[in-house]
Amino acid sequence: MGGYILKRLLSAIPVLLGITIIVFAIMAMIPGDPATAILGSYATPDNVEKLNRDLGLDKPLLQRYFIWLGNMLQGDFGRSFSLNRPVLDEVVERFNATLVLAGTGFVLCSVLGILAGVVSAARQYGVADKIITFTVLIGISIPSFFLGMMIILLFAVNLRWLPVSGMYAIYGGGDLPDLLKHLVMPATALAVVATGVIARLSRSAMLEVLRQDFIRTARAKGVPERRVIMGHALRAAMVSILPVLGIQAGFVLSGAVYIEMVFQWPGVGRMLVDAILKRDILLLQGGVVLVAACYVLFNIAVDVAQALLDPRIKT
Amino acid sequence: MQALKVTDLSKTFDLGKPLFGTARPGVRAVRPMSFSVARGETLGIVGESGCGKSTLARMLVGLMAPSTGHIEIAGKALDNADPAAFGRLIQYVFQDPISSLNPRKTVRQIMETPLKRLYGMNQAERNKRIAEIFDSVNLREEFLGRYPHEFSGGQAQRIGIARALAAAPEIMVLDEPVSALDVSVQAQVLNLLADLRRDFGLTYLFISHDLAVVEAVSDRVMVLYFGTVVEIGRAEQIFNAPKHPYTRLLADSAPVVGRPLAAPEQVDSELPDPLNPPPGCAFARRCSRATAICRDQEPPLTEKGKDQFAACHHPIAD
Amino acid sequence: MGHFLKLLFRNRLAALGATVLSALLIVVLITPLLPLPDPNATATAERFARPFTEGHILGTDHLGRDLLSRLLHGTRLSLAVGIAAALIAAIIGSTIGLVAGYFGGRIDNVIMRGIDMLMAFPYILLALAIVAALGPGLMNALIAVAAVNIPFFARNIRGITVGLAGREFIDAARLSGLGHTRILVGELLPNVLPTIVIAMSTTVGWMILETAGLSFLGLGSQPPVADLGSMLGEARAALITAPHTSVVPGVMIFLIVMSINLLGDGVRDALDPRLKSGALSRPRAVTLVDRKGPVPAAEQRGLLDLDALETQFHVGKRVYRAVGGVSLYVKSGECVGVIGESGSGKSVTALSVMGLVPSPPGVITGGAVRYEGEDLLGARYETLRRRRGENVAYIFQDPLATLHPLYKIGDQLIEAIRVHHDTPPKEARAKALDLLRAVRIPNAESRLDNYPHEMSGGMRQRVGIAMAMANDPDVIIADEPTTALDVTVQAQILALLDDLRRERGLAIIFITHDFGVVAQLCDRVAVMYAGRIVEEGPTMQVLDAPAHPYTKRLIACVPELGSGKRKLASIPGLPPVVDNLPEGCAFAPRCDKARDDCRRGAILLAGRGLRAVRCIHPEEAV
Amino acid sequence: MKSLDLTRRALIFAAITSLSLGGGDRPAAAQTPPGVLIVGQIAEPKSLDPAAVTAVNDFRILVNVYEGLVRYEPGTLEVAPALATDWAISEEGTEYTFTLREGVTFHDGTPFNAETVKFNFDRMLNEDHPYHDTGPFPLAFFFSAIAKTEVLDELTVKFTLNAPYAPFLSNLAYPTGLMVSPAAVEQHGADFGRNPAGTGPFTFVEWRSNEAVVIEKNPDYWGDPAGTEAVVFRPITDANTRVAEMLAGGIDMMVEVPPTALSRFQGDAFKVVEQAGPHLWFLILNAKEGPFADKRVRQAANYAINKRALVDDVLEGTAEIAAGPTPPAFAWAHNETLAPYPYDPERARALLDEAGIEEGTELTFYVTEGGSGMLDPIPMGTAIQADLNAVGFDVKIETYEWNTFLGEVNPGLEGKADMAEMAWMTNDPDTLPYLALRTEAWPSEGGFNSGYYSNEEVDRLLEEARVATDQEERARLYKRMQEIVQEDAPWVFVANWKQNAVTSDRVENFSLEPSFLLQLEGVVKN
Repeated sequence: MGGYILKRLLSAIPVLLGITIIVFAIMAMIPGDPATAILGSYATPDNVEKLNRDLGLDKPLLQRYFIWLGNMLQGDFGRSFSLNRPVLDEVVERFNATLVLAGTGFVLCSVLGILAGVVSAARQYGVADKIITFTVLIGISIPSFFLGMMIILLFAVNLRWLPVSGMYAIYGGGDLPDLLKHLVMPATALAVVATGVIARLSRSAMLEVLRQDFIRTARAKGVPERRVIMGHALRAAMVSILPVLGIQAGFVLSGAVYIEMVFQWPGVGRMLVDAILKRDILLLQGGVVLVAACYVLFNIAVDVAQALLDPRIKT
Repeated sequence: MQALKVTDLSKTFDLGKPLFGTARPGVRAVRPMSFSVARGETLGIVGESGCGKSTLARMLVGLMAPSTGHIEIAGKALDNADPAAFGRLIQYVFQDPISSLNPRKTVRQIMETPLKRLYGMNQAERNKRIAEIFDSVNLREEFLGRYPHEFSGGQAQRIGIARALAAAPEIMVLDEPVSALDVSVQAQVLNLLADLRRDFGLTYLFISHDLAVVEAVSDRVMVLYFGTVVEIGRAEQIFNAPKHPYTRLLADSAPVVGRPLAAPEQVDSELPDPLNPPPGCAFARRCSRATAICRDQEPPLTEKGKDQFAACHHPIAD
Repeated sequence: MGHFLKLLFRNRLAALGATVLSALLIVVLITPLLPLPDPNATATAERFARPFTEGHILGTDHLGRDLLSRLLHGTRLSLAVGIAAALIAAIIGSTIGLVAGYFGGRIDNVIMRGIDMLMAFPYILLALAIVAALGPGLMNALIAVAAVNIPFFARNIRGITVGLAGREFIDAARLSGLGHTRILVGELLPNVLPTIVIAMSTTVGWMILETAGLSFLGLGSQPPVADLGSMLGEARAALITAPHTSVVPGVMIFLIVMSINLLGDGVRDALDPRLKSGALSRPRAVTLVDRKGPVPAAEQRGLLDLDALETQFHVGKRVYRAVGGVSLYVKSGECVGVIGESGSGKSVTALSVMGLVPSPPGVITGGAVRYEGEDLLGARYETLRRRRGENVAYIFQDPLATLHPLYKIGDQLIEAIRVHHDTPPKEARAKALDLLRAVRIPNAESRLDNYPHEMSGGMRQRVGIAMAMANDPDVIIADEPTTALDVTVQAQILALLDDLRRERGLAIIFITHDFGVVAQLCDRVAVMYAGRIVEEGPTMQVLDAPAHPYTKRLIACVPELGSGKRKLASIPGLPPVVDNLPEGCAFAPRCDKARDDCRRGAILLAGRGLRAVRCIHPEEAV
Repeated sequence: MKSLDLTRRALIFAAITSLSLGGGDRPAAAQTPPGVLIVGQIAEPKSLDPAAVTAVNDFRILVNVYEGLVRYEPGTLEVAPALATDWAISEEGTEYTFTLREGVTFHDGTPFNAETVKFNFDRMLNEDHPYHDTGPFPLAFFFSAIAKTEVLDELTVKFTLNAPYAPFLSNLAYPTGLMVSPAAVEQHGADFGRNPAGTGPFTFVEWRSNEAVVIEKNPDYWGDPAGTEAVVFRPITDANTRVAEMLAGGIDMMVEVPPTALSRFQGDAFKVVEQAGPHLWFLILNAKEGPFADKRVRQAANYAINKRALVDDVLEGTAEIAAGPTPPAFAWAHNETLAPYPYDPERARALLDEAGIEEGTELTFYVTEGGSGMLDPIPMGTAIQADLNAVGFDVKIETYEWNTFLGEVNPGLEGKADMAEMAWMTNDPDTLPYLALRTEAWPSEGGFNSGYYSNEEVDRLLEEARVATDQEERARLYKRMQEIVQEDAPWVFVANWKQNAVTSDRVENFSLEPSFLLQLEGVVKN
């Protein structure tokens, strides 16, 4: 297993390298430059050119890429010119917030989605199945940003049960209950679509598995039905659910951009959007590489979990 | 004249280089083997799962490149450059009749492909030829508009045979053509195959795990074990008077009405580990006659009786 | 096509989705013809008119433009963009997936690494970056949305293609002289097309949402033209003061996406051939019992008694009478064989005993199954469950499919013990070890921690037998336990079963299609044809002097070893399909001795003592 | 049965809608502690180094932590003493000598003196200054007139300009002229922007990325102590969320209230504060090529656009109609005799006919999605598009994100577009016309005259006004300039923004400044 993990980790390196190239290429294609962003209304071509020279952006693209890559490999992600601070500091700070949000959203959608799918499959065509199927359909049909705006209106502005936005109360907060209070709405809004997708998938995966011969074997040896479903069937269904969890993790991470905007969450998603808008190449690169690395690592974790779950996978 | 001549044919599957250390030697699915089949002859190939019979078949029809050796058909060496050349000389009938037919195509489309691609026939010629073939395999022409899933296993296998016939090959490789069929239908298909061979002068390589079926259709039978030919001989003799202990084990294991139930004599029933094959005779561990030399030296295939060759240090005497 | 639509509309939700969507489509198509105000005509003084005001049914937006008119025009645009993006993504993504999956190896590796890269890139950022590079505009948003979805199509289609590329019909196509391009386009594409259509129908909705998201971020359509997303984005500023301007496009997006999803699910189900066979239904814990007639009176002949058992499969309007009144019994220490060809109902009979026939579509419609006189068919689930494995155990055909692939075999054995007996784990493990030894598995100790796939077929079937023996059952039902095994292994397994039967006094019902096996193992045999027993009796009597023409001719078909090359006997025609059985004898159409009376009325299973035959012109008198 | 579910769904929507309509007017629950003022900002600050930033959003924080030599007199744009108590200007207008306030210390304990002042300006202006690398300083050109800065004694400092430059004092009052602690710069280097130290009424406490910037009352402040214990600036980029927070009581004050949301704050629980400022929202017309090369067509555009509808309806009264290039907030320089172009589509059509413009002439219109001072650029652009189409144009809008937009517009519209939205907020009547209307300010010369307007008379007037030391003389020149420019119509003059803010009823003593800065030292929070 150790060798397998190592091998998967090594195979992530070209993917990450590729991502740095994609980011770089895209940034090269985007019109506008950081100097314009820094100078704002006062950006004249002369000023822009001078500032770009000061920022070292006049060098050839390839050269800049390798300088950046070299620095990054030594742990130096450079300095964000739009935020005036080291990229790594900012990214790590913001990434933690996103991890809390996306992590919660992901746990929420995985647990609820799988549970809903299992119940739905176990009660196929029953009342519970119909209710779940329909709820899930509604869930995957609402734009998350719209849902976010609506629940803010309802629960924060009108009912005042929950805070409108932010991660902690500005004053006197900072503890876990405070965080949870702020987390409820954004995490829910974030998880809704993924929950739906996972629930649908889990349902069909469970239905598929429940028809397998080994389920008949379990029943034939007298295993109670609850255990057949939650043990034998779910475990086997997880083999096809797990990879989708990996993909959904990416969606949740992406969806966090909207949610972070609507709920004013101090996360990395919004930071990256801002970085694109402000042409903050270093910030964007640092952020994307970190997010992508996290995503790739997560997928490796999924693969490892898959290998642990399914002994047939060659490790 | 030999229809097929195989020399030193072998296949080794590479295992990919591990992260550390040197590359592993690979799995030898088929060890170097040589044999030939006369025109119009049926060579039965029998063996249990993992003996390499499907790998051998796929190499013969060019679906898999051999690691060593070469194949000669009708006196001409074959190379894999032109798949169409293979197609006109040798065809394949698959074990699972349904899955060997494209589920999204009508029988007519399936039948026309080889005629178009291998012989470049026009529509009229194709229709005529399909009619002839369908007639010879006892299929009604009204089937042409239907899709494969609408057929029973026996009918589908006839369509598979008809498709192979459409290529008008010299040789047909039949890979377990009846093992997915019920006995009553199995006999129909086997009889059809026998008729076709007679009518078209075909040469068959008939692969099966069912000894009785192989015996019933073959002129000669080749027994494979762990990628190696262990015995080859005339069909009527090989199971009645096997020279190799493995052949005898096979013959004794087949359930026969009237024979009392008893596990045939063998030491172990497991195949050797293909990643780590033992030296010497692969069957030695299961063989009650094995001696030190068997675990040390691989026995060569030598003539042990009339037209009967076996690879054994201690062949069974008559 | 008609069939497809029928299937589609049988699904009421899909029908609802299709109705809503087509209503929307029609409205949207005739929008330019409707007497609507110009969607872009501003009248700022009339801004934020509430719904149902004079002249503006849905009210007006922040510039006083008619919301209904904008909504319909916006819907037009959103639908067009969603569908176009889905098409583009599907075409490009599927092509990549097909190529990668078909060629495999290095090409596959390189392509999929690239796809991995794109997927590791948060998709919104990718879309954002693309739009930033190309400039805003709905066309560019479309390109961005299509581009970020390509990886998902590519992955999806590649997965399916890899499976298909290994199928035999691809080999066959190659042997028919087809080159790579022709195989890709002619052979593979038609087979992945349904998947592409399904993926598309389920992603159009998603793409509309994504385009809306981009428009929401201000990267979509250019004013004054609005798609639904930019309507929502523009209205967002007034969400609190004039919520209708947000709710109207929001609800429309919701409606469209929901109806597309409903329809997409319907399309998926209708295109999935498994649904037709009812195979996508979850089998219940126990087969449904719906006995039409009275329960036959108890007449205990053995330990396990089947009385006039009838099991049917209800698929759509068709009724398959898989088992049509089978009576069978087995005593302690006895082995009864049930022999028949595929579709004869032998396996369904066996599975009906403990309610293991998948249901739906299976229903037990009549008869009784009694264990020691107690009717199992009417029993509560818990009662039945306690009998399963404890009193009546099964051995199934394919030991690879019937053992759970993800559990160690030791754990599966231990579970079999512990669901019936509250045994401490250690003790259960010791017992499991004993069981493995009892079925003569070498190195039993180390084998406990093996997974099924790490064992050979023969070893797996020994585990299957060990599991059946776990609770010392009285009856074992063995459903073709050796069919998937090699002959040398089969001989050993049969010998093992025979030993166990003698040692433990087991009653065995042995299902097979092989006369040789029956002859060697069984005391009595029942021959089944088209869901019924056509002949039964002591094994040697039946084999030596078959009374039913079917039995006789079937035996003749079996090639026997040692007779050399020869022509084989065969039975013309095919066994009947059990949803449309002929009147009279089911074998009559294939029987050379059939007369008119064979094709009329019910023919009974009649005979003396243990011997019986269902034939009015038997080969031998019984 | 399914349609029933749909109906139910619709009901839920209706419920949400009605709740949002009806429920929000309740008084804000006491969520924020007394004595702590929580301000909803529009964006995360870029830096808290006054020399490094350009955005009003950042200035709003800075002016409470830092002070400059001079400041704007509250309620006006006149220059008043701050860290300098007095100053003298030499006759020819090239030497400015400041007397500094005594006993002022920075928050980090460094005393404020003439060396400090020199450090500040040298850091910005001298490329070989050891801390010049803590930049870039995008607005350093505000002080590019400074030839040298001299320390005369502990509390006297003298600037020598390379030429007379009338806006110099006003620029010193601008946030770019705020004084930072040299010791803090030396200590933190490039990270000074996150560890600010000034002399203002509030001291910096912490900056949590994208959550809050917290400042506390400075107990050692030289002037009147601040009215609140602390101020928290929360960046809430989404206007909706900002409004929702305000309604829910999560913030005590928000600036730049979206016009459409203003009506929600009409109750007693909130106070709406407005203040016109030196802001101009206009359309740059491409006078070099295309239809707008003709003055009559440019005038026609000014007539065709219904500015009343724009300011009252689109902007909900948060702006006033602009008459010319100089906002009325520069009271002394604004020409009050100029009346805005009236809304007169007939006259516009007549002018277009005269100029021979055909019906359906295509115009490319650059619109931005947001940006400093741009108000609601897309609805504005859309409404303008509709007005111009009504007189016979066919206007094609292209929207750009703000930075891309600037990248497109600032190098000039030639070959790309006929018109573009633009807005400027300035601190001196000189800035906008000097940078954007002179012939010398064409993009090729490094200016912002993206529409290539050129009038020798205007050029001359602007050059003269810039070096004139007498304010009345400058006023006369600017008023003349405004007359010519209005007649020439290089731009469509649309609106002067009235900046707005909303506070809860617990906030007292708050007013907005014409300078767009947010002075919070006097504000009390109950």
